[in-house]
Amino acid sequence: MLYRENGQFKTSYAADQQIFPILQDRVAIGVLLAIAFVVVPMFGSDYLFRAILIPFLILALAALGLNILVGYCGQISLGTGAFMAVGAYAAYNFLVRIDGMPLIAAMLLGGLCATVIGVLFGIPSLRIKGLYLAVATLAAQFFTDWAFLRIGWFTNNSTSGSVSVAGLNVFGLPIESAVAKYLFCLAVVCVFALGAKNLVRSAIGRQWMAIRDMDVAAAVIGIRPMYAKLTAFAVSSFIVGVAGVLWAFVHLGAWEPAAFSIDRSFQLLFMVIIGGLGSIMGAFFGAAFIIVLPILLDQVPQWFGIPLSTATTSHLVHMIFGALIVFFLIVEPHGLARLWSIGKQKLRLWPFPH
Amino acid sequence: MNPANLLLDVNGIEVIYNHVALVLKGVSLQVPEGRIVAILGGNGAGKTTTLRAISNLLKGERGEVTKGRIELEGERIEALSPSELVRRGVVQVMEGRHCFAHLTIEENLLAGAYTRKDKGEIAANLDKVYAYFPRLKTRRTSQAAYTSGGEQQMCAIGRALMSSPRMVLLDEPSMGLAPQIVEEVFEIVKDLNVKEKVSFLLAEQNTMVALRYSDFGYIVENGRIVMEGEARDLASNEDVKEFYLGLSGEGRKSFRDVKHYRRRKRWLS
Amino acid sequence: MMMDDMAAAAEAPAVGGRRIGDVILDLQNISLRFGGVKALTDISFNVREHEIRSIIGPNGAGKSSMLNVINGVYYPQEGRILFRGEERKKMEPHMAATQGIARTFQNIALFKGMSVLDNIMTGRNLKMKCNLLQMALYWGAVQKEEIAHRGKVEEIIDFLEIQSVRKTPVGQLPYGLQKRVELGRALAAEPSLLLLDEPMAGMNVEEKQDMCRFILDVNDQFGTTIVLIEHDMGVVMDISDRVVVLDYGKKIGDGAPDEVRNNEEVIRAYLGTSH
Amino acid sequence: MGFFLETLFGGLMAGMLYSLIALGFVLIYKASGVFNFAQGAMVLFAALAMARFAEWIPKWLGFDSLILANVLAFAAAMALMVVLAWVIERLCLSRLVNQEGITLLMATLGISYFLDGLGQTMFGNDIYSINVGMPKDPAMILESTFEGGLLLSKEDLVAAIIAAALVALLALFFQKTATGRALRAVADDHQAAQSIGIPLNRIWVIVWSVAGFAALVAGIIWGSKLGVQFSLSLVALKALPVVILGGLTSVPGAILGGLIIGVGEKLSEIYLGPFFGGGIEIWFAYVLALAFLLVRPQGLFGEKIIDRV
Amino acid sequence: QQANEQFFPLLVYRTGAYAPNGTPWANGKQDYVKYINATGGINGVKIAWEECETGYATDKGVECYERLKGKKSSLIDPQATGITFALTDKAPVDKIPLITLGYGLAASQDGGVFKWNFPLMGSYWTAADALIQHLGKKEGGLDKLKGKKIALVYHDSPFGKEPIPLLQKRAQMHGFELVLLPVTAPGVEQKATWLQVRQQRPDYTLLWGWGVMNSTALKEAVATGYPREKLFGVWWSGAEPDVKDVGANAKGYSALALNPHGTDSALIKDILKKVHDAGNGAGPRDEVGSVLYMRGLLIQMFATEAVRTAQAKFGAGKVMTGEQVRWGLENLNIDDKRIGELGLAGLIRPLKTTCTDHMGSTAVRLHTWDGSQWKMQADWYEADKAVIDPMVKEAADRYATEKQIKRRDPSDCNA
Ligand SMILES: Nc1ncnc2c1ncn2[C@@H]1O[C@H](COP(=O)(O)OP(=O)(O)OP(=O)(O)O)[C@@H](O)[C@H]1O
Ligand SMILES: Nc1ncnc2c1ncn2[C@@H]1O[C@H](COP(=O)(O)OP(=O)(O)OP(=O)(O)O)[C@@H](O)[C@H]1O
Ligand SMILES: [Mg+2]
Ligand SMILES: [Mg+2]
Repeated sequence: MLYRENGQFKTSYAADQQIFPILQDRVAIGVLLAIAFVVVPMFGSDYLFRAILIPFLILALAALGLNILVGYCGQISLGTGAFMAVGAYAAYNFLVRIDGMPLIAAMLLGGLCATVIGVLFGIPSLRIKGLYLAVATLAAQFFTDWAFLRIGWFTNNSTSGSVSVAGLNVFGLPIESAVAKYLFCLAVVCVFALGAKNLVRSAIGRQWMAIRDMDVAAAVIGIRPMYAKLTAFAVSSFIVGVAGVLWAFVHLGAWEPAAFSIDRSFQLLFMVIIGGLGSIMGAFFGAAFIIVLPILLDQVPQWFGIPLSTATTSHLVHMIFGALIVFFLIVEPHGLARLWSIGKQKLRLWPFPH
Repeated sequence: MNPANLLLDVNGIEVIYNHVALVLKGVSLQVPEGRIVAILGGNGAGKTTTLRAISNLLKGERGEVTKGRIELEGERIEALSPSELVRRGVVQVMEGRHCFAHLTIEENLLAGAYTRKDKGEIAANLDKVYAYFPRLKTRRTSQAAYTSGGEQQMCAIGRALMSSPRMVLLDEPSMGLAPQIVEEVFEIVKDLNVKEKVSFLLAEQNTMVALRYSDFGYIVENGRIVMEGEARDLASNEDVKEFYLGLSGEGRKSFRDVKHYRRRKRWLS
Repeated sequence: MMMDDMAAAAEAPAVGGRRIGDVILDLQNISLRFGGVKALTDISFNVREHEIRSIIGPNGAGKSSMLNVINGVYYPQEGRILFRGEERKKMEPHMAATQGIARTFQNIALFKGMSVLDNIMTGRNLKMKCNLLQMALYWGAVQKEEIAHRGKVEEIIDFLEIQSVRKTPVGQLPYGLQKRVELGRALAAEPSLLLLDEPMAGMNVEEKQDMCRFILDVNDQFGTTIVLIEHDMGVVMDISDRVVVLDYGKKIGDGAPDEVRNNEEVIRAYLGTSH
Repeated sequence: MGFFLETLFGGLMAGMLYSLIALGFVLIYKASGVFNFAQGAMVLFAALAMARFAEWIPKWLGFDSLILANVLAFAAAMALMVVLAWVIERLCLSRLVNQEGITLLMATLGISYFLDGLGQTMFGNDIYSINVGMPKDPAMILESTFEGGLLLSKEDLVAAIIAAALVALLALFFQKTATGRALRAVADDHQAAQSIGIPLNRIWVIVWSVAGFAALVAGIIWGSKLGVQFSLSLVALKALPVVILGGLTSVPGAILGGLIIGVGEKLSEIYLGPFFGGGIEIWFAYVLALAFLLVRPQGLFGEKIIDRV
Repeated sequence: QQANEQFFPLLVYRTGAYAPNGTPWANGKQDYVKYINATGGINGVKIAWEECETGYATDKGVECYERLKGKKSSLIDPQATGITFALTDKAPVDKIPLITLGYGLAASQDGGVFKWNFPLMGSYWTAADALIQHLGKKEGGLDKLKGKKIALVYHDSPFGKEPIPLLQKRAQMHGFELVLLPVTAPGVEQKATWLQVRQQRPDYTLLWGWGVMNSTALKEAVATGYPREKLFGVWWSGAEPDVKDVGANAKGYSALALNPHGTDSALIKDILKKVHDAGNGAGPRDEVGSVLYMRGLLIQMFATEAVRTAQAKFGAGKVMTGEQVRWGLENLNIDDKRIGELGLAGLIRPLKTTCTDHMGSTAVRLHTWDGSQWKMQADWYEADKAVIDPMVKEAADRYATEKQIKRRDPSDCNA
């Protein structure tokens, strides 16, 4: 089947404003969803779910949230881990302190708490810009790290400061098996990805991007910088907070503040950049690149039966991974999502070179 | 043209941006030593791209020359770095000014002299530029970002002159300049051309002035050269008159009265 | 100079069949300094409804700064600004937009990462009313709103003849088209006062003619008041109703094009001899 | 009072050490607009090279002199850093001319991963020591003025002096000279800098080499303090609030920022920490930096952020 | 890995910030497995193994666990507190026991709640208890601690915070003042902490660190002139990497020695002969016998002993499942005779686990750095059951309610 737009005339603006205006794309995404929801659960192994797909989905969700802030609104954040942690610990408290709290409600409330903290630490963005803003978000990062370790109330006075949850269920269905966890994450991610996509393609999304590209000009055409920036912080930290809940509840089960350390913040930022700033799809590409690639690289020597020591393998993985980051940036500085769309553009022209 | 004193020879170049957008579709042009050559054409014709291809600044725009040759005095220069080209005397004034925002006007100018090592020469050049653009002298200590658009344009031109070039690629030098400064800029061009034998290749929208001051002109449309000739001949060509000079049979038409429907350009059939 | 001004105001010419209305914007004794640099010194002039008011002057005269003062990017140290008769206190730039003032910029200030369509859509931002949650769901009202505004924007796109590049990221467009998109973005706000800072720089005659046509049409059809900065004297003289001339931050002339063209001081400071 | 002075002193010394690392960031940022995420990895790499060369060279050449070993190791490590700078420019930066800062930041992350792997492969991942004869014992001063005297870490003092000297040297080298101007031009606009003949590749090799030199000095000082091990690359994180507070483009800013953060951290931990349950110095540093930034968004000495239409 | 091989996953960290500590540990584990295989396996069952690099990161550890789980892992040593937390939930589901020798959750000693966790030989509570007892002994009786000031310089993480409740309890009991000084991970900057030590002048300081934090603490102690003789570390702060780089300056510093070290034992001699001389050593030869190497060795020794015990019940010469190994771990009985057979005569204390006690032994000694090597002290300490047991019980009960798990029925013990 040739990948062509020709002949697909859009007769209404509604048709043109669809998320996937091209028929082939719609088919492809449908097939992808069918595979993700039906085929993968049938054939996937425990390892695939627990070690690869679940973390991938959750971190992709977090990256998606971060992408709204960094990619769409242009506000650099190194506090993603903090907002995840706020989501996770808040949801934990709702769950243990309120009897019969449903998981989904706890999750959304966790997200809301993250929103509040996100907006709070977003306020300096009205004055501080660019890399300098990183300080505000780093303050959030280290402050929450510290608070969750030191303030016993947050951890329900657990002696070590590590907490855990058990017996998760949604509408009475237990979220225990790998498949159930995977499907739950997948569903949440799909819903949020759709919501995020909707936001970025409507007025607020354009406001964010306008602020990102040129804030003075945006103000001149009537966009309130404060509103745009703070909504970006709010929406972003909400999604990130929900991702934090999933990470803690569904993926780890038991966690300590270190699960949301600065390393996590950096990791997510890198996902967003390598995946493609300002692209919902980019969050998924980025998460795949940063999470899945090292795992695969790690196993390559084994597949080929190359006898390498653990340390050597690990060093090589580091080097190859680093080199690949640079390589992909050279090929396409705007990230994998852009690479993808250029690929599609070429496909559209194919077999003619231009 | 006499190939013996050919300074720059661009031969059938194609340029592709981002691996997908073919923008120049075989552009050839020549600049003989000591001449002023103009590239004219509408928005998006490919003038800037041509200049970038010559000065090797395409890479940063993710563009590349995929076909054709570019020669400076018979030597291929596609592989040379932009700075090497400046060292050989080819300097470009970029479209849209591109002053160093955080540097003062004077620092901008001095940065332009990076390739010159002779202190005396640099000082002399600086004086020359200030003499050309007295406005810059009054603003010499302001950061470039806080000067007016026209001042920045002067700064960009002055900065290029600081490297004592043999050949200048001027991209829309008149943009944003007040009319009498435009005249002055072209007087400067003429002056340098005559006195110091500097060659110019200029991309310009202000066709009237450009043709008045240049020796030879190329007209680019859609990534192709559609017409070329001595400046005088071009200026008297009917099409050029209508589309680039805004003159019709009975002289200049008022901007208030332009028709809503216009004749199609002959070469766009 | 005050005399000039009053004379010009008294005449209130009705050019080309359009009715020039009352004073919509009145600037009184504006002075603006940046540290030691005096960008504007005691400048007064007014703009009437429906007219095309040009500001000319040599480089660095303070023209762009004047526009920045009008729409609140700069706040003058001295002087009064009256918009529709009301004196304006210190204001944020986005408030000017809510009052119906739109503008284009000398150094193109488009949103580089966005497509042409999205750029122009941002211009309609103030007219969109849906809330965040509705947008996240993208149902009913939001979709209707988007489509309605899209319709308006497409009209502008048609008007400016940029249909073919609708989905292109503006960063990749050639300079001239970017200028056009910027005009489109300003128009999308359906402003009552439109400030244009050198909209025709970097265009050839043909394109300038197009641009003039756009400006005149906007002025005609929507009755938009326009303040125009331009260095092409042909354009200025042909299409403006009144012209202010600035030099080194001071006003040196004000009046109908012909008047200004023959003003000795203006000729000396700006036009040179040839015009 | 005596204890307060000691704390103050400790803070100043710690701050000086942060400055040393911050310096590397500032140099590269100033000269190319790149926030070099790999600075920490470079510190580790340089320190590893130094430690291992000091161990290997005497073995290879068969001599037994600590001083000579250190001198040769320093030379070899520096040479390695220059080669590294060259390779980075060739394979990475030169292909990313005119790209946005964030892309370049990401590229430096790639470099950082690569260096981590390479360093550990080449030099091993155990703890190594650098012995450049730093005095370890504390000194007591002003014993007559204060009861118990004032404790002064000689090691810190030496480190602080070296750091200060290095900073002064670099400030001198980069300020006002033609190269300095060219660097700032490059940071503003890669393409325009190229268009007027500034050779990006040379500039970048120079800057990365100098940053490599700063990394080497920082690596030696921190390495002789902490032992050369992977954790050295983590000290880069400590320099983050310092660079931002001082202003990303300012060499003196790195120093002042370091001192403020160092002192602020120590004083807060000691005098405020007990009320919060301790461990506050890490976030306090950021809150401190944030407070300064709210007043000066471009950092103490950073170049004013230009937003003009 | 063949059908008739017992599979041991080896989670290790040989790179990154904790590599200097992780490497000898990992080598010890590996060497012991190789040694067992070289001596004919466990009743003829060879051990298959695979290493997986965690870099001390929890998510990487979980990934490793999931990856190796599929290969029929029968027991796992997560080698990091964070990973242990994450795996504690997964182990019961996957039926894979966790050995957390000397680390992990203190409460997991209670086998009634933590059916799958085995903090053999000691937890942070027993460690802290032993240290306090040692200090009491130095002072000439625990009651002499009254009015003394003891500081805890700890890694600000669950690992570092675990001993606090016990120390608080002891402080209450004996009337000493406890000063808590957290150090932010990774612990490369401790100036403020040690200035506080200098200000407060505690009589003793306990060090609860890991990795670079330990050597930095020692260096700062030197720089602030705090006597090393008054500084006592947990067993994660008392290995060669912690003092190596401080050298003679650390002389006098003591730390708990969870395990013996040195190359004198029969076991080590045998390993050197059968593994290293055969060219199979995992690491350099001179690392054999170092503190953390020995700890890895012991962990693997208990693992094989558990399999052996299980085989005694479920069939010698068979591959044991996770559940069977769990039973073995719960019924370990390493008496002096067995210790002799294992080649460690006189070097470790007997260890006997039960259904309710998953620790088996809390005996521990201290060793002191003499400037060039660790010197073992003579006295053994055992945690005071009267202090520890109620705490364990309470914590375990709390965990059980939180997790909605019921205490194991005594009948479950015999299964
Ligand atoms: N960086 C880029 N990426 C993709 N396409 C580009 C890029 N730069 C220019 N183009 C495309 O190349 C074509 C030629 O552009 P160019 O800038 O050379 O025109 P120009 O003749 O200089 O126009 P103008 O007079 O408006 O400056 C245009 O269609 C433009 O869209
Ligand atoms: N933000 C600012 N800070 C300092 N000086 C400024 C600032 N903005 C403008 N100026 C100065 O004020 C003067 C007027 O600038 P303005 O941009 O208004 O000129 P202009 O008339 O638009 O000129 P041009 O035709 O060249 O665009 C100039 O000398 C400029 O350098
Ligand atoms: Mg152009
Ligand atoms: Mg202007």
